[in-house]
Amino acid sequence: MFDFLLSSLTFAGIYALMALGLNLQAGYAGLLNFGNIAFAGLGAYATGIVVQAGGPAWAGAATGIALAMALGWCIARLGRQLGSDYWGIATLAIAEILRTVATNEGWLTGGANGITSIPSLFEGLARPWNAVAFLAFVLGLVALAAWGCSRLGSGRFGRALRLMREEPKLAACMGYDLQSLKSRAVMGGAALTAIAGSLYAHYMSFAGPDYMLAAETFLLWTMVMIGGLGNIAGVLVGVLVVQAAHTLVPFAKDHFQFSSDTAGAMRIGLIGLILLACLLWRSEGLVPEKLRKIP
Amino acid sequence: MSEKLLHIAGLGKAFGGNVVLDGVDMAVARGEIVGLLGPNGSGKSTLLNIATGFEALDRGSIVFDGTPIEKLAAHRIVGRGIARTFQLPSMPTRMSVMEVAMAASTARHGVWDTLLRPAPARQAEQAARDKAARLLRELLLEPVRDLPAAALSGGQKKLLGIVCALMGDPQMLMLDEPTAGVHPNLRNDIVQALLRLNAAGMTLVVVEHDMHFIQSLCTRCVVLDRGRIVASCRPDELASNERVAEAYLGAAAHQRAEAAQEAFA
Amino acid sequence: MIEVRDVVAGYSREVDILKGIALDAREREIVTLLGPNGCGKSTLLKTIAGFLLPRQGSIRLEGAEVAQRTAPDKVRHLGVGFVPQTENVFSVLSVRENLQVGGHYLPRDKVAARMDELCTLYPVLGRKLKSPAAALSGGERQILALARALMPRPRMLLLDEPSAGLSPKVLHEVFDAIVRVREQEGVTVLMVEQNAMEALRISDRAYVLSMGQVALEGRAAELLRDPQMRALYLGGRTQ
Amino acid sequence: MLQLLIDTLLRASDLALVALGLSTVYGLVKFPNIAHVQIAMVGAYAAFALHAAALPLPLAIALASVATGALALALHVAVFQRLLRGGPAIAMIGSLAVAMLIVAGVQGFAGSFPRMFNLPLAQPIVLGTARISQTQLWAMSVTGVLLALFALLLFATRAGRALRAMASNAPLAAASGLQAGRLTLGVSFGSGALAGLGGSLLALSTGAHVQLGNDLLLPVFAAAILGGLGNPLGAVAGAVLIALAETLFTNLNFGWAVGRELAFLPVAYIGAASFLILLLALLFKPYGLFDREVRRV
Amino acid sequence: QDSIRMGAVLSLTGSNATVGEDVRRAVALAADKVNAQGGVMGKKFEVVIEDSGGNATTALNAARKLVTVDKVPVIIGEYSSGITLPMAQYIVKEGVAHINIASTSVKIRDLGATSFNLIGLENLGNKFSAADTWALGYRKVAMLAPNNAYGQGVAHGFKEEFEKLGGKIVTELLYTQGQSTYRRELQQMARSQPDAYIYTAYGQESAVINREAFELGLRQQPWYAILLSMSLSDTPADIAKGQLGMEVGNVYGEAGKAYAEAFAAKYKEGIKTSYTGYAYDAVLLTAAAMNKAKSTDTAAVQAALKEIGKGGYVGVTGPIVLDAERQRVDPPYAKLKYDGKVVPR
Ligand SMILES: Nc1ncnc2c1ncn2[C@@H]1O[C@H](COP(=O)(O)OP(=O)(O)OP(=O)(O)O)[C@@H](O)[C@H]1O
Ligand SMILES: Nc1ncnc2c1ncn2[C@@H]1O[C@H](COP(=O)(O)OP(=O)(O)OP(=O)(O)O)[C@@H](O)[C@H]1O
Ligand SMILES: CC(C)C[C@H](N)C(=O)O
Ligand SMILES: [Mg+2]
Ligand SMILES: [Mg+2]
Repeated sequence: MFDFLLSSLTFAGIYALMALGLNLQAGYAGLLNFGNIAFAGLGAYATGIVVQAGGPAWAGAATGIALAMALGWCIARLGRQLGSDYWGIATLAIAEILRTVATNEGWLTGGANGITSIPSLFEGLARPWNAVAFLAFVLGLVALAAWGCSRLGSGRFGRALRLMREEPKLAACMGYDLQSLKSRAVMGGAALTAIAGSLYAHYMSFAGPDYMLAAETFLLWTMVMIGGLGNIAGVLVGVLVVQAAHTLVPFAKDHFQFSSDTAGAMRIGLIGLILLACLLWRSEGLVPEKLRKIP
Repeated sequence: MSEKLLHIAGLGKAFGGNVVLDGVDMAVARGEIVGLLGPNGSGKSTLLNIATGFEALDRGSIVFDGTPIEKLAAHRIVGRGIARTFQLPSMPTRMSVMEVAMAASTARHGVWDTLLRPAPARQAEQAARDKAARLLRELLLEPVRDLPAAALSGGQKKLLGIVCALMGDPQMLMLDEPTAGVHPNLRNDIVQALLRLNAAGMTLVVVEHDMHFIQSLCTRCVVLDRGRIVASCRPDELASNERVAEAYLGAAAHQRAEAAQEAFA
Repeated sequence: MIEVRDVVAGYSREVDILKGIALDAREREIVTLLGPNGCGKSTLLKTIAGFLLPRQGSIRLEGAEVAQRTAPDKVRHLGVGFVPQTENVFSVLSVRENLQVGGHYLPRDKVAARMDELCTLYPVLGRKLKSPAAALSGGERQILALARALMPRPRMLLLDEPSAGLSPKVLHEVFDAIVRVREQEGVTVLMVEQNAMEALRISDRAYVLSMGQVALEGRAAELLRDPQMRALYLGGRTQ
Repeated sequence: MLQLLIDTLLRASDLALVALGLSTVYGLVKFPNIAHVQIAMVGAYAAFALHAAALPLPLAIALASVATGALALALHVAVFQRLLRGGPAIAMIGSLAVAMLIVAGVQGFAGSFPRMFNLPLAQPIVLGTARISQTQLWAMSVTGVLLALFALLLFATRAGRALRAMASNAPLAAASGLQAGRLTLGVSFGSGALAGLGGSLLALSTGAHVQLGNDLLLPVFAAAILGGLGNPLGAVAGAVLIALAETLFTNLNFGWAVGRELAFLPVAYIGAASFLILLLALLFKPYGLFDREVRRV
Repeated sequence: QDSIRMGAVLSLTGSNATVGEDVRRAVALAADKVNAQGGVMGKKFEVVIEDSGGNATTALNAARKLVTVDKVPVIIGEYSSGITLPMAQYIVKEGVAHINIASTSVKIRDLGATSFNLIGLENLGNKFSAADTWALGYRKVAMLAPNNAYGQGVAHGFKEEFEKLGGKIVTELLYTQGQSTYRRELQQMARSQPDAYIYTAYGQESAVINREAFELGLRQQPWYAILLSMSLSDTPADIAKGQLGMEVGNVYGEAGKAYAEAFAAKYKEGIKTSYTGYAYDAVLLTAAAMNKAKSTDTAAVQAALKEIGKGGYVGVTGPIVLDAERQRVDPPYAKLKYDGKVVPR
């Protein structure tokens, strides 16, 4: 049970990093990135490839972050003139293209089989302690990211992003370079998400094209929306709620003796239900973004 | 009065065959307050949009403070010292009035500055806060400073637009109908505020339809009609200019203008 | 014609914007609402038009209680025409289509004739029938918005700052047109204006609002003459 | 050549009806409804169930689309109308939730095995070198006729104009006396019915299965975006373009270039190809290929 | 604890839900059978089934729950290699036994000390089908397979084996799953004018492929399905008619027949995919091992599994013999054809 809890929390932490990355783009800057998971994919694959080639873990993560930020820069460029819905779908398309490449370029990515046997971090430690160390490491990163994000959000840069999110024209006439704001927001989000992707690859010992399924991005969106778009605490709450629901379904099934089709349906349905209920009754999320009062 | 701050030459613009600006030449000297007048649809806003980089021009040149700016993006032009307001202002729903005003300050907004907040960044923030508070007070927006900016009434949004433009200490301010929908009493306050800014060295270009406003503010008026400049004169000469009277003020303008003058005498 | 009593309304539950307003407009009258920015003029107009349902109070149109009826209903069945302060045209539709939508409930054969009438009244529109409304200048929009509302020959017009952004010439044309519409079609007009001097000139009566309440009311001519009134509300401060 | 055309049209008609409904709803209420493709999936199951209950196929399909229309209507009233108060992003994520619930519901109810229509096997019609089956011919004609009708409805009738007015500015439409409620309901019903029809026609060859909606999601969105969201006929054109791109991609022989008899681009990239087209198109026409809206500063 | 448990991770939702559900039925049937014979060590026997949702994370989570909460000694599953590999790696790392019942990637071999495998992996399957098609006289063939771990393995492996025999692959296509039509792919294959079409596809997709191949007139050439019963599971009989193919052995001998009948009797439907037999065997094998070890400790059960694997246990998929690497020796394959239903040829 302890192990299970550890791993659930570790997953939650990893997803929290991704969700914070998404929030930086979607919550602050209003960029509907539906391809966010591509950054995680880059992080995971970079880790897989570098580590398999004998490189150290940090080099894998760094490569992943660099690649993701480069991709982020390109995506933001693409956003120069696209309307936000259109941009969202364009990012979705980019993630799909990347996934197709990952599935087909076997020489680099191991094809549909993916890259296996990626060593975990802290393998030197004895049994429960390696998992504990991993969790502590992840949570540390989450705390750091949350602190950074909330600092960004309430400061000058965040203000610029939020203004761009709602009134881009006004922001431009105040002298903000929207293009650079966008690039920086997306690249920041990309870096966070890529770190998470790299951790994910280590934790699962595996990197595969399924990491980049559109459904994964939707899951991130679900977390962010349940919690509260634009609010750090909200995002973290959202991650916890979704992760808890995912974790609990198998137990609920054992407890109430559901049939397998029902249990399967429940796994998808429960998240849908929570999300819908949240949206209907608390459309700004469980912890909504507050108007920031300046004394 | 001799130094030309803004120099527009041969400006032309058409939207899909519809010629909106047709060879406009116009110069604004440092320290002037120029009123840009003209019938609806004559191209005033378009001129402003082009000058501030929000719209591309078809031909012509614009020189500001000695450098050509016609190819620059909007934010770069702002950086060079031209600020503007919009004719139809829209404001964000999830930012407070104060925040919007603060956002308009031109202090740096780097990621690292925001993240690490070194002393200079903190001081800049404090300065911006003081300035925003002062401007809001001057334009009677103090009571609504913590409301979402989008919840302001039409006129209040206009005022907030002016506050934003003033946050950046521009060399030149371009106002697109700053008082349409603003309460008359406040118009006088705005005139006073603008005159003060002018006295402190700011150059103004104002698009406006309210003749009282124009007359109490401007040092010179440029009248646009169907994309061409038809007059450039002192405000009090407007009513006697036939082209202007016919195209802009309307046939009965004389009597009405006089009646209005009388009423205020 | 229009009879508003003790109306309390607001956008959220907690905050009242209108705090007990009483106001009348008699048949064929032009009534102007004045007041500082944010005092609730637009809110009042929206409440009468049916976009906001009042929490309290009564609104009667031609004797019938209509406080809880919705905007489309009032427009279709009670002859109300409304021009909002902002976003008052369909920007993706052409000028022609804007007018046609305005005349959606006219009999089919009457639409074209009515459109011609309005285009002669406002030649700008005639010239731009095919262009999308989004391309219009601020003033052109204002005219289109008014014309759209006039399409179905309303009996009551609610205008939110119809003159904002109009050049003096057109402003006078618009005001003249309002007067003419009143004369020819017997319309009652309730309008919000910041151009107080101009508006009062064509109005019969006026109300001055302040903080969601009526601060002053009277005949337009008298208000125009009243120096205190001018000083406080009409911008006639000595210079 | 003819076969290429037929293949293109077949794939396009698979996507067109669903994309059309999606785009229309978007135009009206300004949010991309992710659950729309799942409604198509429900339509497929409904048509299957009715057909299995011994109804003649056309009737089964017609009833199924009425049923999905009703479903879309109910969803709109019960869910989206409320969500829309919070803005389009909320509504879009809400539609994601609804999509999950529909998938869960169908899986719980109908199980996970695909349901294949039991249709008599007829020899295809041969036109020169090209072949097309009768069912497909029917499905294509139905799609074509409906599309034409829809275009007529939208651009030549008052109701269509009212619809566009509402899409452009809902409060002002109310100020013009248009009953937002009824029109929106009508459109929701119509788009649901179109999706259901599209889904059932599709299921004639693929069968009704739980993944049907998910499989449609990306291509349908690509089509709708390519044509400009909110522009229903653009969506149809987008569907044709995507189908054409995919078909050309698989059929262009690059043998001459590499000195072999036959050489094709790898079909594994077929999906990527249509997305690439989408990206390129958006790069040059940021609001879709058929966007004519004027955006003023 | 009043019952004795083992675990299974199956794809009950997601794109392979059909297989998942079919296998779940077999697992339930097997548990019933064990209990009917008196359970394990006199106690009720139970298989805790978790959903993989068709993705690796959920599968891994499910496995984690089985290992750390339910503390089962043996876990069977998943289906697609892309999911089984990371999941099994975790299971093996925890020292728990994993029995592979459906994944065919060659990497399954290398999972490690506590992994067991009952099914023939790609390399064997490809060798078998290449030899079979060669024997049928095909020399120039077109190949169609899904673009996933399984399809890539089959396409590349078959090509290698077939070319070793001297044959030629004139087109090799990996189709994108979940399309509404595959006409374009089919036509591209037709342009290379092969002697025969070799394909493998999941039930619902191959229903579309088969129908369209028929409509395009491509059935004049022979069609050969790798994993015939999977490929034809949703294709109407009159379209499927005449196809040849091979299959990982599903049911075999007396035991197999009895199992197929019991399955049909319980679910009012026949077996749909070939993996059910392996799942059934895996459950029965586990129960037998627990009984033999008289323990539910995973190490003891593993030792017993190895022991039983030496002796040759007769399952519904035929005799099961495991080599030193815990891989099945001579996994069964069958040559089949479709003639109203799938029958041996
Ligand atoms: N993006 C555009 N596309 C097409 N036509 C446009 C566009 N922008 C402006 N126009 C047209 O150009 C002309 C001038 O518009 P502009 O907004 O500059 O007028 P204006 O002088 O500001 O008028 P007003 O005083 O009414 O605001 C108008 O006729 C308008 O229809
Ligand atoms: N949608 C809204 N939500 C919340 N508050 C609002 C909303 N619209 C207006 N308000 C508030 O209601 C008050 C009155 O607004 P209203 O628009 O009626 O003013 P107004 O008298 O028309 O002013 P103006 O002359 O500037 O147009 C303002 O203080 C404004 O902040
Ligand atoms: C069709 C199946 C044999 C696929 C297999 N389970 C795999 O993915 O490895
Ligand atoms: Mg203008
Ligand atoms: Mg107002």
